[in-house]
Amino acid sequence: MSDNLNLLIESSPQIKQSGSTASVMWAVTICLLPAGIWGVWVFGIRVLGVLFASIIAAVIAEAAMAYLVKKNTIQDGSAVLTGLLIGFNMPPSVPYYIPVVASVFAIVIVKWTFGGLGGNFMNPALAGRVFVFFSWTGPMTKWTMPAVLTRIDAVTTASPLGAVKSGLLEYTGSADGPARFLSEAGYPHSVMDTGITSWLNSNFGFSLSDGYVDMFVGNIPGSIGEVSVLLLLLGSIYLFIRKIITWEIPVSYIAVFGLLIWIFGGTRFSDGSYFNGDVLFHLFTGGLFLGALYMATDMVTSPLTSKGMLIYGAGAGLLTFLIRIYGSFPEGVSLAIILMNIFVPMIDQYTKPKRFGIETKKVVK
Amino acid sequence: MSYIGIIITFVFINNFILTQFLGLCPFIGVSKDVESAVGMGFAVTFVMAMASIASWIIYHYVLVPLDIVFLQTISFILVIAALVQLVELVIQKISPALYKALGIFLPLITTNCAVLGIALINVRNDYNALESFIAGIAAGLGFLLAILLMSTIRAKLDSEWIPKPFRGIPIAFVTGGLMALAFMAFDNALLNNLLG
Amino acid sequence: MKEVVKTGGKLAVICAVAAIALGVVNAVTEPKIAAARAARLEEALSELSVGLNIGQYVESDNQNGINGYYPLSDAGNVDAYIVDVTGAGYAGDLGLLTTISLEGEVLAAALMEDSETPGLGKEAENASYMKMYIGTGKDSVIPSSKSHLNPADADAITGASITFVGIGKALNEAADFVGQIGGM
Amino acid sequence: MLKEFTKGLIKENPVFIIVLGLCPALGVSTKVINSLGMGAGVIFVLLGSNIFVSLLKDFIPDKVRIPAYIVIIASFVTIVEMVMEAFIPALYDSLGVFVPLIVVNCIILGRAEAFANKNTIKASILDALGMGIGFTLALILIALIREVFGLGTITLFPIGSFSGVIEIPGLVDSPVRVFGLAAGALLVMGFLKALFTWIEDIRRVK
Amino acid sequence: MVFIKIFYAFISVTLMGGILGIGLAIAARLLVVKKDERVNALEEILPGANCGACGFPGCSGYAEGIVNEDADINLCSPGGPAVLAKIAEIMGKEAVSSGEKIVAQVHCRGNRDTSVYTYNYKGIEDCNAMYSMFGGDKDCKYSCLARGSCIKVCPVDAISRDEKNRIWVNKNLCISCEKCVDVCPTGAMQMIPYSADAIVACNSLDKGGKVKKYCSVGCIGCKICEKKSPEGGFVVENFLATINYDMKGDRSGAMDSCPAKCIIAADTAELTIPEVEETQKVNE
Amino acid sequence: MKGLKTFKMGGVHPPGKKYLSENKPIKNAVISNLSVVALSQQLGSPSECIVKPGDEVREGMLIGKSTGFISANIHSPVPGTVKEISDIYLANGMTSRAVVIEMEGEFDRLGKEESKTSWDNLSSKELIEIIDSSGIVGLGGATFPANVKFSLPKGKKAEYLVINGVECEPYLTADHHLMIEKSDQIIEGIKIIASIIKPEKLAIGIEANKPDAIEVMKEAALRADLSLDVVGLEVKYPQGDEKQLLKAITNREVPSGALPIEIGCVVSNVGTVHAIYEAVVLGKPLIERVVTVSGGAIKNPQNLKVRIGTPISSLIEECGGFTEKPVKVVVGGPMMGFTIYDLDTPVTKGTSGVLALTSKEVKGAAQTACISCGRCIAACPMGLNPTTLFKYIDHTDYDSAESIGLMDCKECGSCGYVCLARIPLVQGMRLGKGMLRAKKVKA
Ligand SMILES: Cc1cc2nc3c(=O)[nH]c(=O)nc-3n(C[C@H](O)[C@H](O)[C@H](O)COP(=O)(O)O)c2cc1C
Ligand SMILES: Cc1cc2nc3c(=O)[nH]c(=O)nc-3n(C[C@H](O)[C@H](O)[C@H](O)COP(=O)(O)O)c2cc1C
Ligand SMILES: Cc1cc2nc3c(=O)[nH]c(=O)nc-3n(C[C@H](O)[C@H](O)[C@H](O)COP(=O)(O)O)c2cc1C
Ligand SMILES: Cc1cc2nc3c(=O)[nH]c(=O)nc-3n(C[C@H](O)[C@H](O)[C@H](O)CO)c2cc1C
Ligand code: SF4
Ligand code: SF4
Ligand code: SF4
Ligand code: SF4
Ligand code: FES
Repeated sequence: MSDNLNLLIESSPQIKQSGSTASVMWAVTICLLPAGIWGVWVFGIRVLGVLFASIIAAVIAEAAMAYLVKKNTIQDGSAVLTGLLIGFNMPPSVPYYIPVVASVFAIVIVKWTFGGLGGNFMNPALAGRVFVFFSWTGPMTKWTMPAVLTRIDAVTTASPLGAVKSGLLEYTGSADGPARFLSEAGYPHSVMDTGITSWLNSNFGFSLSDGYVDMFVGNIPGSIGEVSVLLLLLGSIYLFIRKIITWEIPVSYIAVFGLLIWIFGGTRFSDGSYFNGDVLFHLFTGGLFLGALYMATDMVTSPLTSKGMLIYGAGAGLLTFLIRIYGSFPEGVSLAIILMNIFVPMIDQYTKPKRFGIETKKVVK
Repeated sequence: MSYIGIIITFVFINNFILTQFLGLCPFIGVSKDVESAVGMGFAVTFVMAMASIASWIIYHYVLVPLDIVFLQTISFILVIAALVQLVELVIQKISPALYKALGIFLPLITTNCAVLGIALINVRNDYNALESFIAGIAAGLGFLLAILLMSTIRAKLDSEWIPKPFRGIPIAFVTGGLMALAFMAFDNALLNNLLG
Repeated sequence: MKEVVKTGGKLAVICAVAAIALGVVNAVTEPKIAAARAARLEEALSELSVGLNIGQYVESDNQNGINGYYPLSDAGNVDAYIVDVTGAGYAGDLGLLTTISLEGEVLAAALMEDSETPGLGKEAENASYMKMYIGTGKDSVIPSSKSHLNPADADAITGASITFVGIGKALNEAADFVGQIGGM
Repeated sequence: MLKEFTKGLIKENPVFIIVLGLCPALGVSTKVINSLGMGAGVIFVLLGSNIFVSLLKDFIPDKVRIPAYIVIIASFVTIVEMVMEAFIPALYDSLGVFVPLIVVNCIILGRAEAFANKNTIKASILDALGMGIGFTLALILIALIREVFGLGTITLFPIGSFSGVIEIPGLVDSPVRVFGLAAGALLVMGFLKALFTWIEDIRRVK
Repeated sequence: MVFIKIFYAFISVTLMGGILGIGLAIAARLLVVKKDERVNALEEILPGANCGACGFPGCSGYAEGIVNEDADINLCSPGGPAVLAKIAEIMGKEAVSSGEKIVAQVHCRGNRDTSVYTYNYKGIEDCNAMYSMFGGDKDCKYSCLARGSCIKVCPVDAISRDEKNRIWVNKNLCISCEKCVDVCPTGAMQMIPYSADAIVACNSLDKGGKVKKYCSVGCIGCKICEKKSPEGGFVVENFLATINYDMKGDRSGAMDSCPAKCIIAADTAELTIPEVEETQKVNE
Repeated sequence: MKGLKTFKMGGVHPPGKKYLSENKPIKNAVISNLSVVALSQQLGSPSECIVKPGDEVREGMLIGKSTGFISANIHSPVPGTVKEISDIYLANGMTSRAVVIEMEGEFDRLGKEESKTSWDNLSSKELIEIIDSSGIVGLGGATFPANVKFSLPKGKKAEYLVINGVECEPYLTADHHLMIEKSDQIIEGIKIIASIIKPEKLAIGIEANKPDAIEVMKEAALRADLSLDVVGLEVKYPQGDEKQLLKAITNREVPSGALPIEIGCVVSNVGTVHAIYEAVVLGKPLIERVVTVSGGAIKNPQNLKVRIGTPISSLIEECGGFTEKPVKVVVGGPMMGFTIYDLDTPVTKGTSGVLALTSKEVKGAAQTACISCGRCIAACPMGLNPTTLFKYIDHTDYDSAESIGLMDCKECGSCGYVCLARIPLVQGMRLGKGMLRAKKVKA
């Protein structure tokens, strides 16, 4: 009876929950696509070339490394995702060699010297991005105006954050908040933005400055994939539903960052008073959502337990705030996340789950 | 510079290991496990604080009055070496376990660039006695931070399948490199802006 | 106890020999070092003096990074000052010497000391870098923001605008300072 | 006897195999010329200290062994420092704090401790030369990689009409700047060390 | 001026040196910690492989063991006679060699081509994990499971896998720590003398008939080897031939006439066994 | 379902699949001609064989004698002759000696009238002796000798007797049907145990997916006038594990490395309780048990009352064979059970189910590297860190694994079930524990 059954011998459990590493990676990739397509649409078809360059470089690097160690890891999808995220983090006008170098650095040095998928302690895409940012600061901080706005301005320009930041170096007046400051400095807005803003202002009694709607929808200069907060949020809904990402990291990250901006943001970007920061401006610019939703949440490089994740997210929020508000780089998300990556093993050490049947020592008051 | 400024500078911005290249030998050598890394970190901090004070005294009360500043290297290192040896003797006496964990690196603290480095840097920066002391402690804490983080990461790496040629010291360097990459986030401008 | 003294004594002997040897070497090199330093300063100053006579260095306790100055005179009249000013760069202080005329015009400038990044901020050590500033201050502002520059120059400093702004601000301080002491 | 010399070059290379003297190896290796300068300084100090330590090995009491060695080393370093500042000030400037730090370069005291105080003068000289040259070669290797990628140049001595700087077309204009920074140094060192381990492994199995 | 400076230098540094020297000497006297010099000396001599073959936690543990616990001095197999001699010198003891160096070797070369497999395994690549599931996926329960647990534990990477997924030990790298023997669940890994010229590459205690059913290169216990090379030290017990390596006689007769061809030669020290197998194939 | 009790930490919700056999009453299985009775069916030392080939045996006759403190007696499930004593592999992959009996002759019990004996006058000691001689072991899976469990260590008092009717494993419905069909017998069994260990409180835990069993047990307790607390529990795996069950019902935590009696509790499975009833009241040793035969590849899933020693192939045949080729045949539940390749492997006292699973049910996928998703940690009911444990074990660093709680792992499979990367975590835990035990034996 047992002759031709060719039965499988495997250890328990004999059944598994559905899902696999590859399905998770592809799910994240697909959820990122809307934001990517938006990038192509607003920045032009060249952007597609940048995305392909980074993805193809990442996949080839992955294939080469996998060949060296005689494993087959291409189909797990993590290299494509890393490549895509690197592309997302490039300015639209970047020369092609930069994303290629970033991808190769990410896959070969950050990922494979540590043993490939799961071994790395630092987010490969972000480390790759930071590597090329520090190597070629100039091209990495040249931005392109989105299609809707180009008729107003030249092709290259500063991103809102960059503009505010270099504005800060020379700016001594006191407009209330960076959005208004930009508006007054003649930063362009789309028609839709002006329309929606005035509609909101007149119907709800807000006094919003122009520009927020553009920032939220993605009509601003910035990295290819980071500009459309709206589409990034939409994509993440599916990831939340499938529990691929959990709330701890994004929420603690954004909350701590927002809170700090609200408290201290005004001291540097506005009239100098506390509790007057322009939270919306900082949330919608500089890749905060891309980072908080899709990159800080990379499981490999984030803590294991929810307590750890909260600490990690909060730390990233604090660092992003410090770097962005006080540091010399226009944004701060990438650096903050890779800095927190360094702390993850330590966080994991101190946030172990409580073991069953082991008395935790009660704190004597 | 304010004291807080000095602390931030030496812990984060000019972290001895990750940006200044001082004290790398123990950073690579003693970061294999968390316990000895912490021990080494504290030992270095302690010695650096003492070295800062001692060298300040020598510099300002001997070398400058006698106009023999050219002897700073030799006199600093002489004092530091003696100090470290003293610490070594004390540790050996009170905690053989710690002594064993730090192994050959205790004598190497003497010849740890970080320790002489802080003495020379204090002089270059014209720090007063208290500033020197704080700088010594802060630089030591920066070392401690770096070596502690390094050791927790390396402990994790112990249970990953690192490609063979990279196991051990090479991966420690690569890890240090990536840490340094991230630490580039901290720069002078950040400090200046933060403190006003 | 005798052992102890002997040990100390031996170390002292080694130290003594070393000290004497170093003293001797120092006696040879010290003048050379001093001379070389003086020569370098001399050279820098002569370039900055725009052909005028350099006066005595005056230390200053001005708060805004001004360390001191040399008056420059032509036929007894002070026409300009070489100001020794410190600015804030990307990676530490920037030590600058700049020649400012009584009208506040930047006649010359040189970055003497800095720890900027090679390829970025360190470019400011090149004489050509300072062309951006030279000639400004009288009819135009001394540039301390990208918006003061023409697009070509602005592009050139991309990636190192902190250095650029740091120098610009320091030169402005120097000009203000000259404005204060100018009437003297 | 010759073994004492050759071992330092590869088999016991102080930087790649013993992994000591890392700070100067990484700190100054931004340009090839700095490596050469540093290497020369180290060879001189190593030679001097090895000779004196091996001469004085019976005179120096054990309890003050380390301070005594250090005094000897520091003297040579100070000499190097003063001479360099007097005669090659440009190099002195670019080596910065690492010149006085030769004192604490782990290799030098390490050789005094591990070799010179147990061996004859002749052996100690050979050891010093081998180790010093091994150190220099390692520095040059690191610097070559870092300078070519990080600056797009190779800087040597200016000789006659040759300015001393070789520019690598393509890389000079937009070099991979990180190679010149701290992170790049550590990464390059990691990969070189891995390379050495790998070669060592292959040799061992054969 | 110059001389005053030299004088100051002389005075100050000499004083510093003298004071510190005396201070240190006093401190050293007050804070003495007695440590047996011999421990240090031994630590330097021991190979530093920290393999644990001696039964102590690493080389420094063994060094202390020798000095403080009077441990035997011939326990370090990686060090071999050279280290033994040095230890003996330091400890002032007679060097009693622990005999010829022994090395590990796998006594099985069954693989997909030669053996019968019973199930499809999915799980950890580990022989012990697999062994706990019906003794492994081969019908032969004495065989090498080829999951490479021994490869994982070998401190010197002496063990490798060939293209047929069989496991072999490079005897020139092996340091006789026996970790692989300890970890091997089926007992296929066994120690043999370094000089062994042949091994019986089978570990099955099943009867010949049963062996024939599941493996074409298994020892069937036919005793031909005993007869063909009486001086070669072949002994067949429990349906399995073993070699008594103390007997140095000619073993080629047995090798040639073994019907299962499971006696394989290892006559040249440099050759690893798969290479020997190759040459044997050419000879046939 | 709100308001039901459950344990807090960890746990998973695999699809129950109980509907396959939920409505099938327990049926007596065909007795096979050849019974293979293993001699190590219990936790502890194997039993000593007291028959030899050629011997005649009767139904229920002692053939294996308990050896040592933790061991059990084994009885012949059928009348017949001993054909041989051989070495076989059990479903768990371990070897065991086994008595092979060819059925022959007349049954002493089967088809005969059952006569009840009264146990009112028996002392605890006598009752324990009966349980011992009847070879009763825990039928909840651990097969721990029941007599040993009920002989409370000196100085320990049982405050709670908790009956385990949870049956949290998917597919399995044997305990469920036992409760429905034999509620009165179970109640009487509980009384027997209660009279041995004299607990203050009695409780039975049943998951909310068996509402009929909850009802039936409540009624039976009422009928017998037994103050039994029938506790409905939220459906969550591994609620059936005694530690989780006690946490849910009594909110007490069994300390790491300790037994339930440490917190004044004794846990017994309903099957065990029923077996004790049969032993004490009917004088019947443990020679049969209820086994659920189920799974997507089984034509006609059923709950069968099976003689120990029956080959599994015969059970599958009785359920109509396979509808399609199964990828694995599992003995036990899908979460903790073992795969077998030889369908002639015999049923033992611990066999609670036989499942033939299709690839759709198994959801097998290739293993990849751990991506530190942390799901295994969230799932582990013991608060362990399976991924780190596995990594240590993978690197043969068993001591580090032990230091972070390897020995607390009870191989429940929750971590392996949720693992995204399909890492054989539980196998790793087993390997690690095995290697540690081997090391301790050596030392
Ligand atoms: C490695 C590195 C070195 C840098 N060096 C300098 C420098 O020397 N001078 C400077 O002003 N900024 C320096 N920066 C800072 C950034 O280039 C600069 O703050 C920022 O990108 C501003 O961009 P912008 O100059 O295009 O406005 C450096 C940044 C990095 C990453
Ligand atoms: C050595 C040993 C002694 C035990 N002693 C007792 C006991 O005295 N009382 C008891 O209730 N259970 C005892 N048990 C059984 C356990 O409580 C438990 O039922 C068994 O280990 C398996 O349960 P599990 O599958 O839920 O882990 C003992 C188990 C072992 C291994
Ligand atoms: C993960 C796990 C799940 C278990 N599930 C059940 C179960 O559903 N029903 C059950 O009766 N015993 C279950 N057990 C066994 C119990 O822990 C315990 O051993 C048993 O209830 C004790 O009763 P027994 O000795 O009468 O078998 C499980 C054990 C483990 C480790
Ligand atoms: C939710 C999620 C987020 C991810 N984010 C990143 C990322 O930011 N950068 C990256 O290189 N890979 C990311 N990955 C892919 C993968 O985890 C990563 O390549 C590993 O770090 C490689 O070991 C992500 C994967 C998931 C599931
Ligand atoms: S020799 Fe033993 S340990 Fe090695 S692979 Fe074969 S069975 Fe496994
Ligand atoms: S082959 Fe075996 S005995 Fe030889 S070194 Fe390796 S593990 Fe030790
Ligand atoms: S099998 Fe062990 S480690 Fe995994 S969830 Fe269960 S108790 Fe935790
Ligand atoms: S569930 Fe699997 S992939 Fe996720 S952390 Fe645990 S072991 Fe790793
Ligand atoms: S050279 Fe070794 S610590 Fe610096």
